[in-house]
Amino acid sequence: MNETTEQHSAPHADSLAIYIVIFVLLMALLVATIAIARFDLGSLNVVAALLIAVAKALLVILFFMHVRHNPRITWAFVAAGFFWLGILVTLTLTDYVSRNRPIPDSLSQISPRNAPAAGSNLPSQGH
Amino acid sequence: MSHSADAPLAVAEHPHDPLVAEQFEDLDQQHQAGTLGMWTFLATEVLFFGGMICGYVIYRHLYFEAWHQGSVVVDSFAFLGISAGGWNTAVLLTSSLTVALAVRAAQLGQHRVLVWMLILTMILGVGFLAIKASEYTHEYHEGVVPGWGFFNPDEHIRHDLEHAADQSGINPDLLHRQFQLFWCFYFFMTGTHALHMIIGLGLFTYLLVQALRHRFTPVKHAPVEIIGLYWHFVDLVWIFLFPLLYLIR
Amino acid sequence: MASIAYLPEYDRPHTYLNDRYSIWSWLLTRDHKRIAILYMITITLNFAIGGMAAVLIRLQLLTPHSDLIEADTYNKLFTTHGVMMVFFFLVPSIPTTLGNFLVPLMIGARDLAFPKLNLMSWYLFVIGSAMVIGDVVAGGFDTGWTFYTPYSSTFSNYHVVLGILGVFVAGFSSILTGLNFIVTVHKMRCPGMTWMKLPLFIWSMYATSLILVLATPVLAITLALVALERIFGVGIFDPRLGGDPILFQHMFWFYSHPAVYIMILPGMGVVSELVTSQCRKHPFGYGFIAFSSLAIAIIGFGVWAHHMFVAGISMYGGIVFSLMSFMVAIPSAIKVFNWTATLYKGSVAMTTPMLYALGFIGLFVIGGLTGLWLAALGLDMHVHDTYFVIAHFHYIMVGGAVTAYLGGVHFWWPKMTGKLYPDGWGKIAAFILFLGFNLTFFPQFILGYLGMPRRYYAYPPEFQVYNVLSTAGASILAFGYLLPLCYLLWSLKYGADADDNPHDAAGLEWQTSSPPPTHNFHTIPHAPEPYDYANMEFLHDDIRPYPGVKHT
Amino acid sequence: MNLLHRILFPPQGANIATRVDQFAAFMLVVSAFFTVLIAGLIVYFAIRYRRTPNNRIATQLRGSLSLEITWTVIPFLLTLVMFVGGTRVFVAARHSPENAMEVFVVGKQWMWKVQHPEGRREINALHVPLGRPVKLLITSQDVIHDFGLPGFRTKQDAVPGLYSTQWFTPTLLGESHIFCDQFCGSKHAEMVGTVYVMTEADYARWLAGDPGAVPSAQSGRQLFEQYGCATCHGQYAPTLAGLYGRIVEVVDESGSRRQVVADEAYLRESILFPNQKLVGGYPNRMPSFKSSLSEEQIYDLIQYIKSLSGGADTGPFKGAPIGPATQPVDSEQKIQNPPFSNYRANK
Repeated sequence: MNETTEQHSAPHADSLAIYIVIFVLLMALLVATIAIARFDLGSLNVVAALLIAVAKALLVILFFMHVRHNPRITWAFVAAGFFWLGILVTLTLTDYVSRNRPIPDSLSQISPRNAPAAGSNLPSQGH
Repeated sequence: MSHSADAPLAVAEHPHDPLVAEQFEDLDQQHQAGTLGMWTFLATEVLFFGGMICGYVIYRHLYFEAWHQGSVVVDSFAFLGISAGGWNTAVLLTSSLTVALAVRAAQLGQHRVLVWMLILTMILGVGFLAIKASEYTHEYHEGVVPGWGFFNPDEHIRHDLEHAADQSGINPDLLHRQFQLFWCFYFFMTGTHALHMIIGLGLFTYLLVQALRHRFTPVKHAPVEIIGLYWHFVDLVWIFLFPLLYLIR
Repeated sequence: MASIAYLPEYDRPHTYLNDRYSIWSWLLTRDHKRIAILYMITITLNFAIGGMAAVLIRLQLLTPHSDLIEADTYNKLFTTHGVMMVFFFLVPSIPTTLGNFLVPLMIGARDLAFPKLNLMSWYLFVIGSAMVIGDVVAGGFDTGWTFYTPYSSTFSNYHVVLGILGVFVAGFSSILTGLNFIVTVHKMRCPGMTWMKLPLFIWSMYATSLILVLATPVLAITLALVALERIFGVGIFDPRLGGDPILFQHMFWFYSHPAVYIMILPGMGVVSELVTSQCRKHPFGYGFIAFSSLAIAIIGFGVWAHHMFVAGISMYGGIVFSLMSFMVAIPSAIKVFNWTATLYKGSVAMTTPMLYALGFIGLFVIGGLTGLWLAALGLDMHVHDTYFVIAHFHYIMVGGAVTAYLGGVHFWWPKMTGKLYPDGWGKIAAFILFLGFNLTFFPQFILGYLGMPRRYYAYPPEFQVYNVLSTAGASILAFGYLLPLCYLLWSLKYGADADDNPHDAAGLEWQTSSPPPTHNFHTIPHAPEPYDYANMEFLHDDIRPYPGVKHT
Repeated sequence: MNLLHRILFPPQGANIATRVDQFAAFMLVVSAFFTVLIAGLIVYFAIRYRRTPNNRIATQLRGSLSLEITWTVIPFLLTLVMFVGGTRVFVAARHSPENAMEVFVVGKQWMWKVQHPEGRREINALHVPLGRPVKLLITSQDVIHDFGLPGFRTKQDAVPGLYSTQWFTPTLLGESHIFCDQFCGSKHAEMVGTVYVMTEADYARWLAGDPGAVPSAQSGRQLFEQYGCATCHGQYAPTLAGLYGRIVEVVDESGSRRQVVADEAYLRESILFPNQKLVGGYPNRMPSFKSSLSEEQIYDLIQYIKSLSGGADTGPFKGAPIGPATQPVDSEQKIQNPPFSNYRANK
C-alpha cells in the first residue's frame, strides 16, 4: 500500500513558465474584451464578450485547475455542470422566444371554415 | 481500489496510515475522492449561479432596453478609464495565478512560497471585496439599491431613463420597473458571488494556519488543491458575471 | 436486545448497533448505517405529520361543504401535506435510509466517502424539518408546496419565508447526500466491483444522485429569490414590479419535475433487487434496466414545462416539452417489461417484500400510463390542475415510491436490525395498503376528468360519491400504514434473530453479518458476480417462503 | 360507443370537448390494454412460477436483445402517435377562428369578472350563444388564476401582466361549471361560476336586458363582501362603521403618531397602502389592494364606507371595534364588543 502512495504522490507540477504564460494570456483577453466593448458592433458585442469569457474560463479550467491532467471523470463533471446549465437556459428560452407567434392555419384542425355549425353534431338541444 | 485483490485483511487489524481517514484504503483513494467531491460540488455551484443567470438571460431577452441602461450605470463607476468591474476581473485573475502557484508550491514542498502565495491570494481577495464595496457604496448613493423603498435613482439616471423611454417608445413607468429588476439581479448575482469570496477567504485562512504549522507535504496537500479549485471556480463565476453585467449592451 | 440478553456481553458479536450505546454515539456518529437509522426515524416523523394533514384533508372532503375546517386552515393543511411529503419524506426517503445503509455495503466499502458530510446532511435535514414544522406550529403557510408567485411572494398573509428557508436548508442536505453517493460509487468500490457488476439499486442511486446534485441548486436559488422578494419587497417574479411569474414556474419545475425521478428512481432500484432475489433470478436485461435509470435521469431534465402547458407559455414551447415528456416514458416502460420478464420461469416466493414489489409494478404502470395523458397537450388542457393530476402523481409517489420504500424496509429489515418481522402481518399490511391505496386514488381519476379542481376545500355536490369513496380508502390506507409501524417496532424486541442471509439473496450486503459490524465487513470483500443465483446454494430451502431464523 | 361515451365522460358542451373526449377514449383504450397486459402477466407468472418443491431453482435468462428492441420500439411508436394526437387537439384549441366573438375575463381574488363586447358585464357567470365561436381574453389583477371550463374540456391560466386566450364553440344548451383551477388563496374554492349556453335569440335578449345600473355603494358592498373585508374589519382591524369624516389618530411608516381626517383621500390611501397610516394600536395585517382594485372599484368601496356613517358624530375616532362593519350604523350593540387591547401589536 505504501508503494502506491509514493508512486502517486510524485508531484506532477507544471512548470512556472506555463502559469505565467496563461496568466499573460488571461490579462490580454481581459484587455481585449474591455477594448471591444468600447466599440459598437451591434450584436457582435455580445458574441465577442461571451466568446472571450469562454476562452478565459477554458484557460482557467484546463491549466489553473489542472483539468488537462485529470481523469475523464473530471472532464465529465465539468461538462455536466455547463451542459445542465445549457438545458436550463435554452429550454426556458424556447418558451420565451416563441411566445405570441401566430398559429398557421395548416397546423390547425378546427379552423373557422370547418368549425361545426351550430348544434349540428348534437344529440339534442336540451340539457 | 489499488490494493491487491486477494488480501483478506481483518479490518480491526488494518494497519491504518494516520494520514488516511478510516473509510479509505490509502492516500491516493482519499485524494481522488476529495477532488471528485469538490468537482461534483462545483457542478452544483454552476447550477446554483445558473438559476440566476437563467433569470438574467430571460429578462435581458424581455427587457433589453432596461438591461442596457442598467449596465451603462454599472460600468460607469471607473478608475483611470476602466470600470471597477474590469479592475476586479484583473484582481481575481491574478489571485487565480497565485492560487495555482500555491498549489504548485505545495506539490513541490516549497513551504515559504506556499505561505506567501496564500497570503497574496487573501490580499487580492480582500482587495476584490474592497473594490466591490466601494462600488456598492457608489450605487447606494446613486439610489439604485432595490427593496424596502430604497430604490430612488439619481436625477441623471432618471433623465437617461426618460430619454431611453422616449427613444424606444417604452412606457417610462414600465421601463423604470424593469430597470429596478436589473438591479435586483445585479445585487443578487454579485452579492452571492461576494458571499462565495468571503467563504473562500475563510477557507484560505484555514489553509494558511495549516501551512504555517507545516501540515502540507508533497505527499499530502489535498486541501490546498481542493480549496484551490473552489477559489478558481469563484473566479470563473466572475469571468462570466463581468461581461454579463458590465459589458454587454 | 431482550432476546439475546442471555448471552454474556463479551460473547455478543460486534455490530454497529452494539458498538456504543450513549446518545452521543448516535448523534455524533459518522457510521453510514447509524445515520441511515437517524434518517429513518426523522422521515417517519415527517411522514406522520404529512399523513395527519392528509387525513384531515380527506375528512373535510367527505361532504361538499363541510365546516370541519375553514378555508385558510384547509389551504395550510394541503401545503403542510405537500411540503412535508415531497421535500421531507419522499425526496429523502429511499436515498437517505436504504441508500445510506446499503450503498457502502453493496459496493464493499467501509463507509461513504465523506462520513462527516453525511452527518452534516442529516443535521441540515433536521434543521430544515424543524423550520417547516415550527412554521406550521406558528400558524403555517398556505402557498401549496409549489410556492407559485406572486401569491407566495406578495399576497399570502402567512409565514411563507420560514417555510421556504426550511426547504432551502433541506435542499443542501439533499445535495450533500447526492455528492457523497456519487463520489462513493466512483471511488470506493471494492476490488473487482466493475460498473457492470454493480447492483441495480446502486445504478438507480447513482442516477438519483446526479439529479440531486444538478437540480437541487436551481430550486435553492429560486426559493431564495422568492424569499428575498418577500423580505425586501422587490419584484423578481412580481408582474407589478416588472417580473414574470412564469419564469418562477420554469425555474421551480426545472427542479421539481426531476424531483419526481428523485422519488421514483430509488424505488425502481429497490424493486429490481426485490424481484431478482425473490425470484432467485438474474435480472432480465441487466444493462437495459441499469442504463434506463441514467436515461430517465437525463431525459427527465427536458420535460419540466409539461406542468405549464396552460400556464401561458408559448404553444411551440409546449410542443417541445410534450415530445420530451413522451420520450421519458420509454425507459420507464423498458424497466417494467424487464421486471415482468424476470418473473418468467423464476422461482417466485410470495413474501412480503415480493408483494410490495408486485404492487409497485402494477401501480407504477397505472401512474405511468396516466402520465402519458398529462404529457399529451390536448388532454392536459382539460385535466391539468384537477384531481386527475392528484391521482396520477399519487400513483407514482405513493403507489410507486412509498410502496417500494416499504418493500425495501421489509426486505433489508433483518440486515438493518438483525431481527425478523412477522411475515404474516407483513402480507396482511401489504394487501390492506394496496386496497386502501386504490380505493383512495382511483376515484380521483374520474373526479379529475369530471373537472374537480385540486386544492378546493368545498366542491359541487355532484362530486360527492367519488369523494366519499376516496375518503373511505384513505381511512383504510391510514390504518394500513400504522400496521408496519407497529409490527416492525414489535419485532425489534420480540422478533426472532435473523441470520446473515435470510432471503438467500446474492448481493454483497448479505455476505456480512446481520446487523453488520461498524466497518461493514470482517474481511475486505471481493465483488461477486452480480445476481449469480445460478451458482448459489440456497440455505433456507423449506418451501414456505419466509425462512431465515438464525440457526444457533 | 355513444353509450360508453355517456357513461365515461361528462356532457360535451363545446366542439373542443368532442375532440378531447375522442382522444381520451383512445388513450383509455391504450392504457387499459397495457395495464391489463402487465398486471395479467405478473399475476400469471407469480402463480405459474411460484416457489414449490419442484420449482426451487429458477431458469436463468439474462435477456434478449430482440425482445428489448421490440419493447422499446413499440412504446416509442405508440407515444409518437399519442404526441401527434394530443398536439393536434391542443393546436386546434389554441387556434381561434377570426370571426370569434371576444369576451374579456379578469380573474381576481376571488371572482371572475366578465365583460362582453356589447358592454354587458357579469360576475362569476359567462353567457354565451350556442354555435358561435367565442374567444376568451383572460388576465388577472392579482395572483395567477385559471379559467377552467370542464364542460368544454379547456382551461387557461389567468396570469397578471399577461393576456392569454382560449376559445370554443358551445354545442350544447344548458349550464356548466366555471372553476378556478390554479390555487389563488383563501377562497380559491369559492372562485367558481357558471357558463350559460343560450340560443342566439336568448343571448341577444340577455345582452339587451337592462344591466340595471347598480349604485356604487351597492357594488362597493359587494366588493366588501367578496374580499372578505369584514373578516378583519370589526375584529382584528378597526370597524369602518362611522369612520368617514372623523378624526383618526394614526401611526405612519416612520412610527410617529398624528391625527388625520378620514376623508375620501385617506380611505383611498389606506386601501392602496394600508401601512402608511395605521389606526393607532392595530397591527398591519391588511394587504395592499393596489393591484387588485380598479379605480372605479375603489370609488365604489369608498361610497360604501361612506354609506355606513350616519354622519352625526364628528368627535375623535378611537378605532375601538364597535361591531361588524356590515351592520347598520344605528345598531345599539356596537359599543359592547371587546376592546382591541387583546390583539397582537404590530411588530
